[in-house]
Amino acid sequence: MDHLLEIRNLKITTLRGKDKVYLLDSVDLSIRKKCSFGVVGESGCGKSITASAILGLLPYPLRVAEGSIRFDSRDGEKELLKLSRKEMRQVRGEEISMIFQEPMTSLDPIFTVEMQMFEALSFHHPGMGKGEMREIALEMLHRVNIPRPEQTLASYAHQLSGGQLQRIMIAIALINNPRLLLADEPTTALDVTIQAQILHLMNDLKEQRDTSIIMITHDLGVIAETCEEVAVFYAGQIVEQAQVVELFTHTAHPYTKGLLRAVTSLGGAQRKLYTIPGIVPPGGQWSRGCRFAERCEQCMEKCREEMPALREIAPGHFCRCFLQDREVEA
Amino acid sequence: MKRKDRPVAGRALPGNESILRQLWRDPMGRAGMIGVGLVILMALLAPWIARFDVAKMNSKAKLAAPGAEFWFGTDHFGRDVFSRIVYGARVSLEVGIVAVGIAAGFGYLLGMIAGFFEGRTETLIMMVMDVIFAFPSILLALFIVSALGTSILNTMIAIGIVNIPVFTRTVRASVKTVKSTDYIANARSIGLKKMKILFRHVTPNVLAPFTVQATLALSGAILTEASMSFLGLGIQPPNPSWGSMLSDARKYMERAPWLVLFPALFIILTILSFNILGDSLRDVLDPKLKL
Amino acid sequence: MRDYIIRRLLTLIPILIGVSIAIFVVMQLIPGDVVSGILGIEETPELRAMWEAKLGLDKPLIQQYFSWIGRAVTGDFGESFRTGAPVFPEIMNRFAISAELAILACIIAWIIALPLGILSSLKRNSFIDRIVRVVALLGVSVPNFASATLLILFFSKAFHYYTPVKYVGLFENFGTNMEIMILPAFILGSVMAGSVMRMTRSSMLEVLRQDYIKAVRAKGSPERVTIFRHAFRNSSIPIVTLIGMQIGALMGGTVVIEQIFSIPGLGQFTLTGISQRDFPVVQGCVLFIAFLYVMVNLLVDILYTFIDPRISYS
Amino acid sequence: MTERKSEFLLEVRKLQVYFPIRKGLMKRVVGHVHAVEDVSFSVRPREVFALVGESGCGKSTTGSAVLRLIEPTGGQVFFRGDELGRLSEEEMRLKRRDMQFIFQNPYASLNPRMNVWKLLSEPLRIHFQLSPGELRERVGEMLRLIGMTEDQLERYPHQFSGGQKQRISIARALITHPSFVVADEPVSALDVSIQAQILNLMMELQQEMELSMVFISHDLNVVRHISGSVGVMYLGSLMETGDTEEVYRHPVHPYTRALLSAVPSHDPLHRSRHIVLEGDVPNPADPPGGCPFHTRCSLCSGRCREERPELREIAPGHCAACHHVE
Repeated sequence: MDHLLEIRNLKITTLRGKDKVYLLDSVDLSIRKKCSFGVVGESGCGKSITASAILGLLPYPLRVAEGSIRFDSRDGEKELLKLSRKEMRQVRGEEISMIFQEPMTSLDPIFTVEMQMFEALSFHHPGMGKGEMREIALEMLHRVNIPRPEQTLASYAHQLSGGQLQRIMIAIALINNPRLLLADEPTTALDVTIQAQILHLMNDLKEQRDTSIIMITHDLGVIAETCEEVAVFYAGQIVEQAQVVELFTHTAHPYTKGLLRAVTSLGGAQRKLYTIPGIVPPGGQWSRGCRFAERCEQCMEKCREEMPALREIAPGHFCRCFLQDREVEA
Repeated sequence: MKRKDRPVAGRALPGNESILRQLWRDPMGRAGMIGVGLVILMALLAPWIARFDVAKMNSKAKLAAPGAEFWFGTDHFGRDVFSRIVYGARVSLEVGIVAVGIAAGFGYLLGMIAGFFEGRTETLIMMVMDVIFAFPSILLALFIVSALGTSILNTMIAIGIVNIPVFTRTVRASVKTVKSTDYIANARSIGLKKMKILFRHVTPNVLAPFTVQATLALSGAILTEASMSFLGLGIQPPNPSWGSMLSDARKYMERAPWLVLFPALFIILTILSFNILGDSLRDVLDPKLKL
Repeated sequence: MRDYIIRRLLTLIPILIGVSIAIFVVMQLIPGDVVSGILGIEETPELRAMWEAKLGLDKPLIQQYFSWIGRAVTGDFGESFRTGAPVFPEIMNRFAISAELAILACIIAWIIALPLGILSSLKRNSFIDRIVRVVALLGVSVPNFASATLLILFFSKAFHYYTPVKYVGLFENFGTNMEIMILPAFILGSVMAGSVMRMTRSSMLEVLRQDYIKAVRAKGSPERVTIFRHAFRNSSIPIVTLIGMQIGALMGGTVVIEQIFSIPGLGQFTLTGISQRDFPVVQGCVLFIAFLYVMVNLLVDILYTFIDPRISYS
Repeated sequence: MTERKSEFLLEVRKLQVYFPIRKGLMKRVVGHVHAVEDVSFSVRPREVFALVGESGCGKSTTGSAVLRLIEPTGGQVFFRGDELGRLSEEEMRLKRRDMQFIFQNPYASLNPRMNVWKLLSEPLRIHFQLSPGELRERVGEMLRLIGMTEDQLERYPHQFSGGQKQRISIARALITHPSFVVADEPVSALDVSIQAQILNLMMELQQEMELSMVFISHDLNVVRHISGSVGVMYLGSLMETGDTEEVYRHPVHPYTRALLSAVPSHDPLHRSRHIVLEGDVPNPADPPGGCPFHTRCSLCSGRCREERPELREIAPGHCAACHHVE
């Protein structure tokens, strides 16, 4: 396998009343080894459920309706969607780990940090002794810059701050040296100065290890700071994908342009902020044409009728927009 | 986009869409409404439905089996069981409604006061509630009835008193929740007077859990009345009560099992209907509490 | 922790005083007169005065209250007007019987309710879930005296089986005692099981939505560990609260079942006291039951601290 | 009371808000959370003053205390020369016509059982005696200002999106034509693309209605865009105040510098060089002695641990509370 992870034609549905509603529609993603890959989009665009689907952790009533997720594990290639429960458990936490948006609620409140770190080890190394586990746990806490590891091990979640908890979550996620880390908005709930600490830490750890990262966020700034490659999600689809520098310098899709203009106009010279008009259409209420058509300033007749395909407009740069097709053809 | 007119988020709240219609849409809610509706109809139309005088004894037809004349058979005095069941529904509902009325009225008032004014008043009210709460409800009701004397009114009062604390607690808890919401702070920030905040903003938002509580308390009150009558300390003969009918029937169980079956069936179905209705009502009014 | 227990015990005092005053006041309202009840047609003014003095009824109410409460705190609840026997030892005997019934009922309720509640939360909206919900609804809706009467009818019609009428103690004959107790315990247990099942289901559903459950699964946790070690323990606080209230209600609240099955428990004792206007018995029983109820609540609050480290009453 | 003439509409002097911590057998007060500690600032007519800081720094409490939605423990607030702390509850209630509050979370701050008409007409009914016609007119005018139509009057809050709800709650605050508003994180509960729409609306309305505003936010970009002057808060205290552009271009306080450098840049070619602060914010129930920031400050010296720095003017209109700033 060339890639660490290959998602093909992934579709996720939910139930609204008795109707099946698509939340994610034919997503393809390929993650290279030792890469940090950003996924950016607004709430409800399908970025977080993609991560949950990779680990088989979609909450009820969400389901994978179609597609494949292939993963290059240590013992050969695996189709994650076809694994048995037991096989999936062996992948979780051992080869693919995840950290979450709310560190305050991601640790079980009634157990100590020590117990929860030991758990992560013992699920995958049943024979490991207490002494060895403790040594590894302390080492990991040290790596994530927890000031007093010994004391922290004996603490409960409510005794620690958000920043510390997110460090601990990272320590737990990396404790088995996974090949892939899914980071679902890991800094959204944190203050800026703490966000800076965590992003700094993640960049450091990435340098030291072979772990690939999928960074899911709504913040283009976080992408710019941490990622090499990025995919922009809108209404359950990828609308643009490229190397980070390429995306920021040769932005192609009107939605991505809008997002960038909205953030860069903040604090800029002009008084009036740039806004993308309208709101994100919720899942299942998509028109058959381009899903961004309603809000697009350059919307054409064709855009309302027909769905544009995701095409390569420059080497490694993909975009789902008819305007780009025209430029390529011309 | 045919869904465009649907609400963006959350369920419709009362005030803009009929609660009854929402209940009807839910199969469970529909079952509860039908059940409760039938019991109410039976109680209201008792004089027309009942075929015999409930107290009229008939020495020729003691312990008659169910048949064309006596649909549900007769008891050991020869009284028509069907007629007694029909009038029993009336007694059950009367006791239930008045008792819950007493409990809800006092509970609402006390809960509002305790929740809104806090401090010593609250401590005192809640202490009294704790005292009432410290007795098992059936025992307390029996105790009160034995002090006041057995009669329908005293049964109602006893069951009412027993149920006050539940309402006080529910109302107080929701007043406190509502009070800490941003929209109450908002009402204060636009300069609304305290009393107006209480009536205009707090009351409507407390009503939902209150209504749910009332429905569930109604089934509880009917149950308590039946239990008390079963023990002989509730509704006194010759008034028909499902509880005392069941209790009397035990002596003739072997010969006349219908005497046990029909009252038991009606008690169970009535309480079941109210519980189902209460559950569905909670789902509609207060989706957060959904089981 | 110790401070907390002391504080809670102190707050029990006003509640128990309130309870005792409430009992005393209600007792005064009871119509009918014990003395004429005892003497019947042989009543003469002299005899009456003698009995009133003997029972302490000639003193002012306040004094009657204080002499009663003063002795009650030392465990002396006076003597029964009817039998003349001291009330307190009899309460303890009866309590032992009621407690056995309550414990059996709890065990039956938990064996039914907890596994089914957990199962139904995990298989949400499945066929099993629907069945469990209907069963739970029936459990909370069928009055215990109705199910008791129906079951007795069923056993007699189908098997010609009747439960023993005369009560036999646990240590006299274990087999017969169990034969007497198991049906009433099952009936009490099934009513409790209904609400425990509902609570378990809703509480589990709430916890299963939490981030930390997803995080535990993301670590590769086996389902067994996720469900029992993490989800169930976290959802147990409301369940423990409910169970505590149920146990409190079982103390004396079993009166109907005790009556039907002729079990000489605390509830039956109270009921007989009420119908015979036996003041000391009723006062004693009701005060004792209220005391038990408050103690159970205290135990539940203390139990919280062992379940959840966030709750510390320091 | 003699009317004091002042160039400021609002003056806050040494505002303090402490929350008692109760513990033990008799619920004794064993300490206080120092939520707001000696905060002073002033707002000119038609000026937007921003309070910025991280969560728990006391910026929202300050906003609520200014309007006496939380009673301050100490200090004074002057509005048009009147000391608000001396007003009776009733006088304060009437004052609210002129000073309003916009809440952070439009999902929670609108009564779910009131429709738009009731929500918008309620403030008018409280403070004015208007005929039904006038009432309709004022509500209609406000609806147009926030870009909504009259056919939406009968709808309830849950039938609107987050952005629309925030428009309604802004309208509710501004319908009495106040001259002063506290806006507490008015856009942080909203999606990024909606935030800009609401900010534009607020800026338009601020200009049109000649509003003075205290704008509370944790988002440094938003604050830079909307405010004319700014106060940076940390652990209940103001660290630095001044003209917004001046503070952003030349931050002098070490905390302000760290805070500004922590904002991710939107240019992958120029990833920002963060000043990464060590550790966490201290517990406000047990604040460190001396300078509140000394536990995390790289410049910390002996004096910082001993003596609490006052907010001093270091350039015209630019103040900082730091011993190391000249």
